[in-house]
Amino acid sequence: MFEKFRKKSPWILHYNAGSCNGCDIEILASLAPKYDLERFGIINTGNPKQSDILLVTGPVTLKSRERLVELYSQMPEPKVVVAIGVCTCTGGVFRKMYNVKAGVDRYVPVDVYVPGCASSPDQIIDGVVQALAILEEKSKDIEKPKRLFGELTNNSIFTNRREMAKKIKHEKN
Amino acid sequence: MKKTINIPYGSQHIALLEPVRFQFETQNEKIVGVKADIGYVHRGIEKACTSTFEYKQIPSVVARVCGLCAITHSLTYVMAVEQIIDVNVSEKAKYLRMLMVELDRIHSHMLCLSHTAENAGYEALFMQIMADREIIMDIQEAISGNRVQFDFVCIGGVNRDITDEIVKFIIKSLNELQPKIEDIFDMFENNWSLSLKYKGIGAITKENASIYNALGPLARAAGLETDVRAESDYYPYEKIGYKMILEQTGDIYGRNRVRLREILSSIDMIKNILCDIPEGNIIEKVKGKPNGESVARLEAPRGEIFYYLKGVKQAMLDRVRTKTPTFSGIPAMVEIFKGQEYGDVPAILASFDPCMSCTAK
Amino acid sequence: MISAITKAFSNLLKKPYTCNYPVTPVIKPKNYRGLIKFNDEYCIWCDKCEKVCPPNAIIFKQFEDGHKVYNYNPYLCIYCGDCIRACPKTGDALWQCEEKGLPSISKDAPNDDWFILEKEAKQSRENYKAIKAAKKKS
Amino acid sequence: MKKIETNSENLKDDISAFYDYKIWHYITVNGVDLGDKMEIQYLFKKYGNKEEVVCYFLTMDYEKEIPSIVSIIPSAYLGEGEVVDMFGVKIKEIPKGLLLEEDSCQAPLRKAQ
Repeated sequence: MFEKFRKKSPWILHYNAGSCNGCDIEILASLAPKYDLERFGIINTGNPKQSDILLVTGPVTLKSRERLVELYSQMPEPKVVVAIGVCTCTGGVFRKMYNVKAGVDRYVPVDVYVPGCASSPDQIIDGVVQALAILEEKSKDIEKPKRLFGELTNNSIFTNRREMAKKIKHEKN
Repeated sequence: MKKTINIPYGSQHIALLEPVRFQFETQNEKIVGVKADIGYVHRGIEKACTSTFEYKQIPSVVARVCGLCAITHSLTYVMAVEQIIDVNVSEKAKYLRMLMVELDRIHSHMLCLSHTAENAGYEALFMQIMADREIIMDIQEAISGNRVQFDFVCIGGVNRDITDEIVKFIIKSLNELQPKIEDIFDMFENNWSLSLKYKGIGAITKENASIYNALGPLARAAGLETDVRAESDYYPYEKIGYKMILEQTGDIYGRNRVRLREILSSIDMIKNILCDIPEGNIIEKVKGKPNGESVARLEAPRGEIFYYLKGVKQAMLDRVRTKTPTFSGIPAMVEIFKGQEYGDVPAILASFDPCMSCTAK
Repeated sequence: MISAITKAFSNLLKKPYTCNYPVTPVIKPKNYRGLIKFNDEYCIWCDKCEKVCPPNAIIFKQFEDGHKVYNYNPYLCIYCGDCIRACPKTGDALWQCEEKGLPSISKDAPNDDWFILEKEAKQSRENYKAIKAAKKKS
Repeated sequence: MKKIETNSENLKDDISAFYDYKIWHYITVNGVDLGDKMEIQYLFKKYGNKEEVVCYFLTMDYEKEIPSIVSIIPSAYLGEGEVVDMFGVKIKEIPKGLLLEEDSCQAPLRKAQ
């Protein structure tokens, strides 16, 4: 039952990893009456443990990379990452600067890339609708009886950071 | 001695638009000490301006310092460059630049007001202001072709001309907007539950404002007369009916009032600008390479933007220094937090209208 | 109080403020800054757009016989329009259309492929120069 | 821009004699790399006046330490912190690490690098 609700009403988490605020205010504008992303049952939360879609804006700066990875690892499976704006996709104008690496996918896997500088609300809606389809696919994938098909591996999913650190240490030994 | 508790706030928080981390030291509910960590958005734009980009490319690069005051960043940079290489901009281009700056000011102030309302727990007002803000966004889109990043200014003038159609559209939209702003003004003024959350909270005195070098609406709400529009001759602001807006209270309520009155006066100014746009070229040819030092200042929505340039007769500049309003506003912000209740922090922070991507560059 | 009630009723009768975006398209004003389009029939291969682009979203790859191929990455372009202003054949060879870029999924990899291409293009330029220099000598 | 030269010994005296918070607005501290030396500038403007920006400047070697003006202008710690981070110069009682991480590029605006 919970899966059904999740599909119908995904919650989004928004993190600004060093963007120029342009994409952030466009996300706000797409939640506001004219474009109203809440028609899709979406609500903006501040809590990573309850959200399904992570909207990232900005080229990831060295200081915010740790927060980003932490937020990503705190989110429950299945999760979808949407990169909004050109500087999030590839680095944009900030690509060659010393405090920035090119794009978010150097740190977390990205599912949907939304272009635009700054991405306008209709592009954001397009991207989120795309993300919903991927979320559905992913949750179906998780529900598969993997033990039966022999697909279950040890290092598939981490629910939190501590577990990840433990496992990686274990593998090193 | 009483014990104190440290509460971190940020860098990811539902009430924050952008990453900044505050460390509040609280005694019961009262804040006694604040530490601000502002480096989350540092990208290294000053370095890139002197090593990767040529001086003609920089207007569209510095516009990406901040999306909310994009036009003021590129405009201040362009003003500084024009001083070094001796370009005289036509009157028409100056008027078009002023028009865009004032539009930007309206949309930034409205965003701040809606954010303050949301953080005081008034979601419906947030939605209402955001809906009205779309009118301004449509105007900006019609003029410059994009909603947020305009790329409207270039060295020697502006990139696009406005047509009679757009002028008519702007006047129609502004006439539509004015009663809506007056409605919102009424709401901020007379709503009892909002006044509980705004009046007397987060106040700063005029003396403290000038000791800690506050800027923009933060200073004008405390009665400190600082506004670059009145302090420079570069743009004919007096001709189009500019008045300095001052309040004496210095609290959140005063800041909101300054912003709302500035929106109304900006609307009047835009109408005056549109009435008497002079004829002329919109762009002048630019030749030569920058050599020498120059400074330029401009009033952004949050206060004074300052650029220092140094060129050494090369296509790349030697030094670009950006000073943004929030950067010099942070000491005053930290000062205001002391002695306030922890529960008021989101509303106070939103009323500063902090812009961290400006601060850290 | 009375004004609030009248407002509530009048708002009920108004049509909704929201535009139903994915179903009905948003009306864009004229001269919206969208994707950059290119036509190689009119291009004079002056490379001005490549030089002026701040994030290097336009790259010309050069082949050994001298002809160039235009590459454009909409996920790197900041839509500033500087290339259009720099182009001597604006409108024929290079122009900015009014449609926006669509979101892509991770399989397309707008990122890594482009960085490989960038290196290749740089290499191809150098190769071409070397060949030219060798021809001059001979 | 009106430029007035000073040096690291007289800096505090000059600025405390000049600066009055009721008349002058402190803009920022700025650093310029001259190639072999550093130039540190302190910029001020007058409230409600159309006069030019006033700039106090001093030249210093990279290794030398200069005094901080935080005791005169309390909000100067941000600007000085930025100069410390960006150029790797030493200012008394101003720590590193306002903007940069420990593993990122140190003193990025220094020309020698």
